[in-house]
Amino acid sequence: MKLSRRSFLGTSAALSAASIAGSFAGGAWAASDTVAIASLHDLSGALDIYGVPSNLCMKVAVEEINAAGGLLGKKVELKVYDGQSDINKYPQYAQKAALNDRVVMVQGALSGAAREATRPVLRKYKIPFIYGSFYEGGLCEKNTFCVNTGGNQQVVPLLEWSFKNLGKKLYYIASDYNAPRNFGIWNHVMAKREGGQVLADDYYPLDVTDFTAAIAKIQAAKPDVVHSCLVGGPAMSFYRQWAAAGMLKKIPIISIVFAAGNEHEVLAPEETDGVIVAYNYFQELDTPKNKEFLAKVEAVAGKNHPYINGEVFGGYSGVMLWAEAVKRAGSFEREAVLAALESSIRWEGPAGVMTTDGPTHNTTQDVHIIKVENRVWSLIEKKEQIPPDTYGGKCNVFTNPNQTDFLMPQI
Amino acid sequence: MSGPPILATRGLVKRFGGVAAVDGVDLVVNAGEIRCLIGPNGAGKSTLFKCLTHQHQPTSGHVLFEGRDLQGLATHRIARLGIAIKNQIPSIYANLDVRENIRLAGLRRGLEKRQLDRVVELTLDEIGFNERLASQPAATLSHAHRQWCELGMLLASSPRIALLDEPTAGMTREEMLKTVDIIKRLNASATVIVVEHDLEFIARLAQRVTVLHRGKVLVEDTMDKIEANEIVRDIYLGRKKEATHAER
Amino acid sequence: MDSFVILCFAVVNSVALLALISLGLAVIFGMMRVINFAHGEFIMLGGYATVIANHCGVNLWLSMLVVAPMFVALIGAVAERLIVRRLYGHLVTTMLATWGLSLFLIGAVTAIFGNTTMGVSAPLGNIPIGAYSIGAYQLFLIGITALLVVSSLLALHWTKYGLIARAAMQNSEMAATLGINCDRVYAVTFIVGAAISGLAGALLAPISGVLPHMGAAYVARAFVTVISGGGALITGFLSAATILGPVEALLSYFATPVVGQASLLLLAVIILRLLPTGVSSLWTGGR
Amino acid sequence: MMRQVKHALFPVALVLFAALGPFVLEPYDLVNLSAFSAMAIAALGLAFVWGTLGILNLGHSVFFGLGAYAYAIAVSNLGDSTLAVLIGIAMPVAFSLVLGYFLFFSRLGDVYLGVITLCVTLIFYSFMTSTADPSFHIGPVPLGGFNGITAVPSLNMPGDPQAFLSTEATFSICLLSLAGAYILLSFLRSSDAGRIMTAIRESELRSELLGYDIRFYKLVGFAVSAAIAGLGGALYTAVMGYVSPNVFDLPQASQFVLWVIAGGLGAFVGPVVASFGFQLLSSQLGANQVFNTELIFGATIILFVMLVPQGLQPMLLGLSSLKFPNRFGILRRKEKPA
Repeated sequence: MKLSRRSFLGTSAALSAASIAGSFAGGAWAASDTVAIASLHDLSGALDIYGVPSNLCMKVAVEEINAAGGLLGKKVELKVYDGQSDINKYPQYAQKAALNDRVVMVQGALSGAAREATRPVLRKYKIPFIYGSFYEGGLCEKNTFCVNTGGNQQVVPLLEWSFKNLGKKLYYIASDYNAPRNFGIWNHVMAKREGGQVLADDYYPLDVTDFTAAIAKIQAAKPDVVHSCLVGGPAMSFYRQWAAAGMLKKIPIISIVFAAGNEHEVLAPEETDGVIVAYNYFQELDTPKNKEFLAKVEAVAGKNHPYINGEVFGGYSGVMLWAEAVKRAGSFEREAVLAALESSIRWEGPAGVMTTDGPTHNTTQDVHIIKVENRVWSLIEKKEQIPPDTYGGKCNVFTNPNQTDFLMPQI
Repeated sequence: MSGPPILATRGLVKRFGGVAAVDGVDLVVNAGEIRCLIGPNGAGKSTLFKCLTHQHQPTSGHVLFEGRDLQGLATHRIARLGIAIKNQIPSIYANLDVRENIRLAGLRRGLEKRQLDRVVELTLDEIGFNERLASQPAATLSHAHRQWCELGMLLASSPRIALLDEPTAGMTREEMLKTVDIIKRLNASATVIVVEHDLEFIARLAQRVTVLHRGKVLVEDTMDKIEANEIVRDIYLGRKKEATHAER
Repeated sequence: MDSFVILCFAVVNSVALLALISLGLAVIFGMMRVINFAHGEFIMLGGYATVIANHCGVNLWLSMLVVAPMFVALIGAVAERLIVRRLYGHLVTTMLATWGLSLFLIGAVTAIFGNTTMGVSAPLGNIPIGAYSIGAYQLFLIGITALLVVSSLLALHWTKYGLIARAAMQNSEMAATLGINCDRVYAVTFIVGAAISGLAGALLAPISGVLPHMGAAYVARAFVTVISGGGALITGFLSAATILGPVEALLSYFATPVVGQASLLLLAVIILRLLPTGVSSLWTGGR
Repeated sequence: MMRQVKHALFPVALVLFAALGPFVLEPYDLVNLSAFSAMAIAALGLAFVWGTLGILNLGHSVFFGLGAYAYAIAVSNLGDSTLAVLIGIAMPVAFSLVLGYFLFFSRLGDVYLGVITLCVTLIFYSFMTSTADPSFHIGPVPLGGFNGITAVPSLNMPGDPQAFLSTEATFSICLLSLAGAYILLSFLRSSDAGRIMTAIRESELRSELLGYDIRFYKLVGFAVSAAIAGLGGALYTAVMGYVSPNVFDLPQASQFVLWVIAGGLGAFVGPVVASFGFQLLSSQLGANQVFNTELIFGATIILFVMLVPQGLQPMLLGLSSLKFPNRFGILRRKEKPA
């Protein structure tokens, strides 16, 4: 094979690829009367419980936009990919969306691992990435915009409330992976700030189903409140075994992930009643905007549509915020859309007012502290317009435009 | 004869649980011999062979090869010293063709490719396999041909000692005679110890015969003397002869 | 004192759970040398059968103890007939085919019921022990697991079917010459194994999340327990569960759960290295 | 002679594809096929150790995963990708020698050996998922727990870490590596050592009685398969730009086994084709939602195993030479119950 050094080298080739990609993108939507965005979700496999409703929310948003005449005179087309709960699929499909479908925006990749695998690919091909799941916070990257809550927006209000109302001694039990460990640091931040005490940080592998010893440990520690960040199907065993041991009525459980996997439906009411969580959105939210939204969901997915929780709501708000930005920019170009998102896009949706935050590339929004009773959530307290954490000024894409690594909260 | 015998055992014992299959065998075999081991079923012949090659670890006692104690050596190490064995149950590479089987046996000798090829063809000739048989998978061979294939493998590996456990079992007389020929060729360069029941076979081959009984050496002598030995007749030959009569 | 009792309970509980999730697999592997990768999905189907029967108004105990095992036995019969029977003697091929079956069952359940199903909660209330309290249902679970194991042992050693099954397992050719229909024995064994897995799933339904993918959490663990148990059918895996369970439970309690889980696997590796045909080779003298 | 020509056909096709692919394929397909090739390389390692040497290694993914992690850590620390790929090969080899010593120097039955390796890969999975804490790092690179290591640099010019190779060049390298692995293993298989390995698969006892140290050959074969898997893992990480603990998990381990069986045990071309086929299928299923992906994929596996039990390559060869009596192949016979 005789490839000259020049053609073999990436620096030049990457440049050309980027320019090609750019011209593709431009060409693709400039000429046709549709513009494509991609939905990258687990529609099968163990994580479809998050992926399917989030994808549905994106669909609802796209239909709403198209029903109102589309964007800049073009219909929005939703390219759907099934990540199959296999992280290897994410970079593949992100690439396909960028190179083959020439989409102008990608949303999804909800799990942390999927997000981390997808982010670099989209950065490389210069396709804006809207991240719709709540997460640990600290992601301040030029090419990514986070529209759901970051760590401080959930943990801070929930723990403020719980230290005040439930007691100062907190026991943290969580699944053993990145986000729960990061949330765990927020616990300590809050304990320090509010004079509370974190009795233990227990991390369990994702496939543990026997929590007998875990429950014994909690009983021995006698906390005022248990903060659970257990995620996934196997971890549902914890709540059942907790209730079976008669603990549900003795020590209250707070959580920022409970219900994201429809735990409150899979589990019986006598196992979940009284669990308290904090989300930007919940389906029972009693506002006119939410009634409208739910009607649209029903129109798309029928009356028995999956429960829309705070996790998957990002599928809707992400597309809507992006659409607002496109309107303001008057263009689908990456630079223009990102610039518009950075210029504080204000959008009033089912969960109240959401405003994109320029420097952090995160979103200021309301957070609701809610409680479940007989599989139905009711509002306890609403915390209005919580801004994303700035991580001491380090979370700033204006001053650190090349920042891609995560920022960690400091205790 | 100067120097130590090529193979000797001293007080060799092999127990399985409480049963001693080999119970203190002292055996001396000189270089160049063809030695026959006989004995009724359960006398410990096959077990003795397996102890010699460490397919079974002896419970106690020693195996000496040219005066060297084999204790602690792995089976393949013993094979490398030049002790080759054909077990009672044929063990060949069933899915490989005969030529490949023989080649694999010769390969260990570290010959040049051309020399090895010559050894393989020579061996095929010695066991009387034509081209068609040589290129057949070993699994498709008849019973006798399988035995010969395995003997061919022993030939090709050029051993110092060949241990043969019932090489003619299940053969017709003609096949047995051919086997005798092959073993004679083997004996040209190797000492042969063979376990057999067939008297004619033994008479044609063996200079000395060792009789094993209940894991011990009962007697060791020439075939004529053994045949005349009353005790041996009682425990083994007599019964065997009756049996052969009865079969006819 | 009460903490000691609780710790003992946790240990016994982990042994019982390990035994419960492995028994069905042990029967199938021990008798037929078939590694059933769809074992986890049989458990899942047992859970689903219980939950759905219960929602249709069937009494919970009836759904758990009768409906679920029967339903999964039916699925097992179909799977045996269509897949496993055609692949006997081919260990790896069977393993792959049952892996395919496991994905297929997950897909089918998701397609039919979606990924969210309302569960049933644990009956029987709880029992206080000093500063602690434990679920009475978990005690019931330990009891019924012991009952299951004992009755399997008895069935295997004291009934005519057990004798036939053991004969077929020891030497199928010889059993065939004795007039035993080995195909039929294998079929019955597979169905019984499936029914036990289904029962395990049913019993677990009130204390675990009944979801299409719930099987994945059990299969590797059951697999490791059964293989490190070795050749002896019931006693083998039982002893493996008795060794592995406490190690995991205690290390999870005193160290971290990750250490506990890793130690379970590491211990299985060491057991197999020292006793290449499993724990039961200690008293059966190898296979 | 004909045989040699036939053997050369496949690598020649791969080399041609490596040369022409960049001119005819879309960039997306190039990236995708690069990743598929990396996986296929790893599958070849298993095809060799299982098909030639008879070692049923259910945890082959451990070597793939070690190669993937070794590359990710090395390239992020050193910058130069050539050295990192070599480290990605060396790490699994070193581990395979330790593990192999542990396994082959005791008399383990094949299922039990398979289960031990499977346990080992699951231990790695458990360990790697629990490294989310930033205190787990090698040099400046955090192991990253469940999320893995991201933004791993792709291949660059030897000695010039800033000169990243283009998608086209990476594609060519991956396919050439696949051809290289194929040629290397084919040569090894037909060499004297390879014949002895085949002999060991056929009969361990006979080989031992002929004076071959079966433990040594198994160890060597195991290490070779680990090296090939490591190369696959390193290239995969280089192409995808990230590595996560999933490289060690049960589905990954099962996939390698599936590809080798589907391609034909004892064959090399078959497993490569099967690996491309199944990866393409799974990728297509995700891109076009026809029905539940798992249902279709599961049904495909069942049908494949039932209808083509002896594997793709032996079946096609059998069809072409119309040897119907022998259709169920010699290789099927090898697989015996535990």
